[in-house]
Amino acid sequence: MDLKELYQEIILDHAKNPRNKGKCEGFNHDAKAHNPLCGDKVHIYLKLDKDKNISGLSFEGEGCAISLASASILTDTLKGRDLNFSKKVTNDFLDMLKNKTKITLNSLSEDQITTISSLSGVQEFPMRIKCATMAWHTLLSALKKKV
Amino acid sequence: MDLKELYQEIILDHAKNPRNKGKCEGFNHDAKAHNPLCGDKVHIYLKLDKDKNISGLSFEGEGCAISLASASILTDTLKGRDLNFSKKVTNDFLDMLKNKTKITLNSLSEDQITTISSLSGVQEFPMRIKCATMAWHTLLSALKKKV
Amino acid sequence: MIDFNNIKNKFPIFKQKIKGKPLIYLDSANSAQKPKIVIDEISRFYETEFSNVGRSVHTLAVKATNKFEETRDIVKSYINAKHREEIIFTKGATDAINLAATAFGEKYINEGDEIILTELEHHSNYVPWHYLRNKRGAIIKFASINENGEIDVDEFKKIITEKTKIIAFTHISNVTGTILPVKKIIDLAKSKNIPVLIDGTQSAQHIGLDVQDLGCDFYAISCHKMYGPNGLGILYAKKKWADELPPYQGGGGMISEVKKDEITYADSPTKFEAGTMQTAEVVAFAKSIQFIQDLGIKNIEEHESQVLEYGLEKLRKNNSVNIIGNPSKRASIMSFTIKGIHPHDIATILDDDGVAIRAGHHCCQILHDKLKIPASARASIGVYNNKDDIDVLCESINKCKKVFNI
Amino acid sequence: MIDFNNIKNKFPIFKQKIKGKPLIYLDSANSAQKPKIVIDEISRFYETEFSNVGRSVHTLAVKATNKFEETRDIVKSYINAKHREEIIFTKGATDAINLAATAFGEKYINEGDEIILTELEHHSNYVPWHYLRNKRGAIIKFASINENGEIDVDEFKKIITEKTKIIAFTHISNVTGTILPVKKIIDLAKSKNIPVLIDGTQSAQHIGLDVQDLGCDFYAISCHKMYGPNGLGILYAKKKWADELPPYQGGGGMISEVKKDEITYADSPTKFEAGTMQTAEVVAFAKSIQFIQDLGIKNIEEHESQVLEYGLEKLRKNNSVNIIGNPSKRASIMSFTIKGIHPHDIATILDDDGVAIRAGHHCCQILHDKLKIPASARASIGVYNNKDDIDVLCESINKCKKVFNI
Ligand SMILES: Cc1ncc(COP(=O)(O)O)c(C=O)c1O
Ligand SMILES: Cc1ncc(COP(=O)(O)O)c(C=O)c1O
Repeated sequence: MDLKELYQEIILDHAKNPRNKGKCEGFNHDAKAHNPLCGDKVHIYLKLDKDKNISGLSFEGEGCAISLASASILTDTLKGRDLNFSKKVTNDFLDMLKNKTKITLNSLSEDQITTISSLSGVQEFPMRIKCATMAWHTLLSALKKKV
Repeated sequence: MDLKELYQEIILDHAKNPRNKGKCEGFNHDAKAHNPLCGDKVHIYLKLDKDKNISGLSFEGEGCAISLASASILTDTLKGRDLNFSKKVTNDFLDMLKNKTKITLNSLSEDQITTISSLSGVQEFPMRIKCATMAWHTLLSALKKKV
Repeated sequence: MIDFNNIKNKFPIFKQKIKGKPLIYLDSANSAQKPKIVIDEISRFYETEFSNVGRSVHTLAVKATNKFEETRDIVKSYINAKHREEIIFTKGATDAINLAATAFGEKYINEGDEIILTELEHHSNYVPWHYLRNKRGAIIKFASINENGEIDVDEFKKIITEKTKIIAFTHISNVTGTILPVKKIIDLAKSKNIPVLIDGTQSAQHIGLDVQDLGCDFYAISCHKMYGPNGLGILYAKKKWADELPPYQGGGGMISEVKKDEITYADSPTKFEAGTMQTAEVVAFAKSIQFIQDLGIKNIEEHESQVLEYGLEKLRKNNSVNIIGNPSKRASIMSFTIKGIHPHDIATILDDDGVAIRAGHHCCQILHDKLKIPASARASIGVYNNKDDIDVLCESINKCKKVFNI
Repeated sequence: MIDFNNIKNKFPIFKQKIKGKPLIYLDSANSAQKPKIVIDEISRFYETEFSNVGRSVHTLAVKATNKFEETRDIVKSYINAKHREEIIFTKGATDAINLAATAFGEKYINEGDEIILTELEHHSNYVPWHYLRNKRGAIIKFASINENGEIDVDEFKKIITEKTKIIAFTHISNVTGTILPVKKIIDLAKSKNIPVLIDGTQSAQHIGLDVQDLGCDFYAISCHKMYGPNGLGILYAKKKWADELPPYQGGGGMISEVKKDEITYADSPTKFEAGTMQTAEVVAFAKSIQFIQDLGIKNIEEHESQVLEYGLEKLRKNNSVNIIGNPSKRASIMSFTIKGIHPHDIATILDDDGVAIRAGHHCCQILHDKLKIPASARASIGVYNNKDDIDVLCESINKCKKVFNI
């Protein structure tokens, strides 16, 4: 397994210039998580509209490139999408890392699929899987947790 | 090492018919000990006269053949002897089991030396040394402990 | 059918001669011998995969952590626990019971609360509760044995009250071999909402285990008696308790966040596994379970019962021998006394024939007090024992009588 | 002169290739690799001498017990303790500190009493004291580090009061490698009659020890960091404390007499060693000490210092690398950060070159908070490391920068 698969350009780009950092305006759900072993932290903020649309989605956090990129990609991919679809993508993402499946959702653009899939390199680095999945698990918690 | 050296006739005789069992009349010193691993117990009673003579010496206790025989032989050997001599015999006895030395005190009869030395077989059974020495250690404690 | 006659070959220790004679090891209730696959796994692990677990991200750490956590899954399946978080690795059964008693006691035992034990308990399942009696003003009650060394479920009925906070008892007695009516006692306790801790130290290696079927709240296991490495035990704690109980030892790995004024803790099992663990031992323990599974625990049970029955029958025929307890359900253990010969002397004389048994009160002083004997001799049967071993034992017992002219 | 270049041959793990490359193990502060003589001793013991210790009287039990107690004597000599009863075997340093803190706290810590720690402490030397804060209303004070990561004895002077009941601190920091002015701190504490516990987890394998000369009251050691088996630690407790402290865990072996209403305990060390011990580990640990003594602890100290100095110098030359702490006295540990690359990523990239380091807060969150960094990368040096290893480390650090386009 090559390091280059893990630290792809897309990932480094998201890690260095994370999208959607900060608290999104008018957020009404949030959740945070933290990995005591490495000190990674993430806090997800989201605005769920009445029509079950995630109109706002952002994060705060610190951590390794994988965890930052993962949070950034998550917000970038799901902002503006509806609740059920977002849950489906999240589960598919977690599945990708757990069972090495591929992400193939029709309603994601090819670009978006490439971006999310860039994190599949983590499959081969078992100690890093938590870094990649933390933001996504936290999103699921946030969806259950109204402010 | 032969079992017969350990369980010599003299020892079995003392174990089955222990001498000086019970509380000796007018005892003014005593001490007890117990081995939590095997449950052996011994309680030494002694009467120390003003002239430093051990005029009374007896024991109560329960335990294996070695520990009973040892207590019985102790009382039989030292009853009526003076304090310093008794301490010397005790130390020689403990030395015999620890350093495999021989008991050769002039003022013990040949018979007495044979009797005490019958316990030297225990040297070869390290887990049983405590059984043989407990009464003697307890005697030393008793000498320090007035009733 | 498994051939139990060749099993000694799997245990290197039996290549030893003791005083020139074959080793007849009848002290497995104390600690079992280890099969070659377990010993070799310890070496293999240290030689090729060793690293501390759960902390670093390098290759060895990943291998070690995976192997370590794999054993947790194997244990979970083996005892049929529902969640892997219910499996806590400890230093031994003693450590497991101390953990459970201390953590449970801290949260749930207050002055005047009652703890029920039995007269059969090993000191490991009494002293930790005694601490709660001293520190928290709890009361300890002992369910009594009958003349056969059994404990009827009615004994528990008699002493359970509104104040009973926990019942802790041994699955199999390490002196009489009595198999307790575990399920009935648990059902009774459940009907009154009282949690149950089972000391499974003498059972896990002899009979099949299913903690969900039993329904117990805690189950303590001693790995070194399951043909596994020493220095390792397991506490099964039902998820509810694993979640609710406060941590026990404090240290690295068991925390969530540490500040100068406050500390929060990780979830189970991490919460209960402070400090560097016995990595090699845990990894090798997977092989102990494999060893047991390859033989089949049912086959082991049957084999050991046959050897036990054979032994009991032979001993009963010996008039000088008094067998301790006569329970209708018994596993693997025969304790006895011989009139006129102290157990300590028996053990020494047997050892001269290569027969290893234990003499003493076997950490059950309360039971020995009740039986009015200071000590007993115990022959305990493991998977490697057979009827020939029993024959040597019985011959050697006759020799004791000769040495003592009885 | 000892040839440290051939030492890797004594450790089977170095036959491993990691991702096709030689293993460069720089994670010894986490857990050290084991020399062949230690691994082989575990097997040898299980194969030829194994039995539970201190309980039975048969031949194997005698052999095992003697070997076990021999190791106690060897440890006693090695650290120059005065009495063998001062050497208590535990599951690890964490267990050792928990034992000391719990037993000491129970008897001597009351509401409002003060415990002094330092900002350098590992969670294992903080959480057990935090328990006393919670349970007994004690107060914890932290001696502060200066900008070099050192702690001056004056820091202790500032915070000692009439209420100070114990001072507990690490001999060598597991993050900065700082060697604390142990003797000065102990002298200060002694002048005020305050007992001292030293967390010697990072020191025993690097520098010579003499507990009588130090004059400490407690000293905790982690055997697995001394090239010994995992699951084993040692608490040195000065005789006065070994005698006075109440027992910690309750169970078999540690009692004197057990009745239904009362229990009395054995003397130290038995009092503190409840349940079946890690027999094989203790026996094999004698070989770890032999391994260290054959090399000579002075030679080890010198060799490791040279490798450390070489490493520090090389890292200092690398502008992107920030070394944590700059203590004038340092042993075996270099923690660092690289601007723009998280330690976790560093560890993963280094691993690709076979270089095993640790990333995280190393169980020192308080220190990392103080330094305002969430984590660091740590390379720690063992007896088997050499300057070539440092060269590979430094090349690999440069590769990190390449991967991250820095
Ligand atoms: C019934 C019983 N409980 C508890 C224990 C303690 O187990 P361990 O020594 O593994 O801590 C033992 C074994 O000595 C035992 O037989
Ligand atoms: C300074 C320090 N103290 C305590 C510990 C805990 O030691 P152990 O994991 O052996 O319990 C460690 C190691 O992790 C350490 O580095």
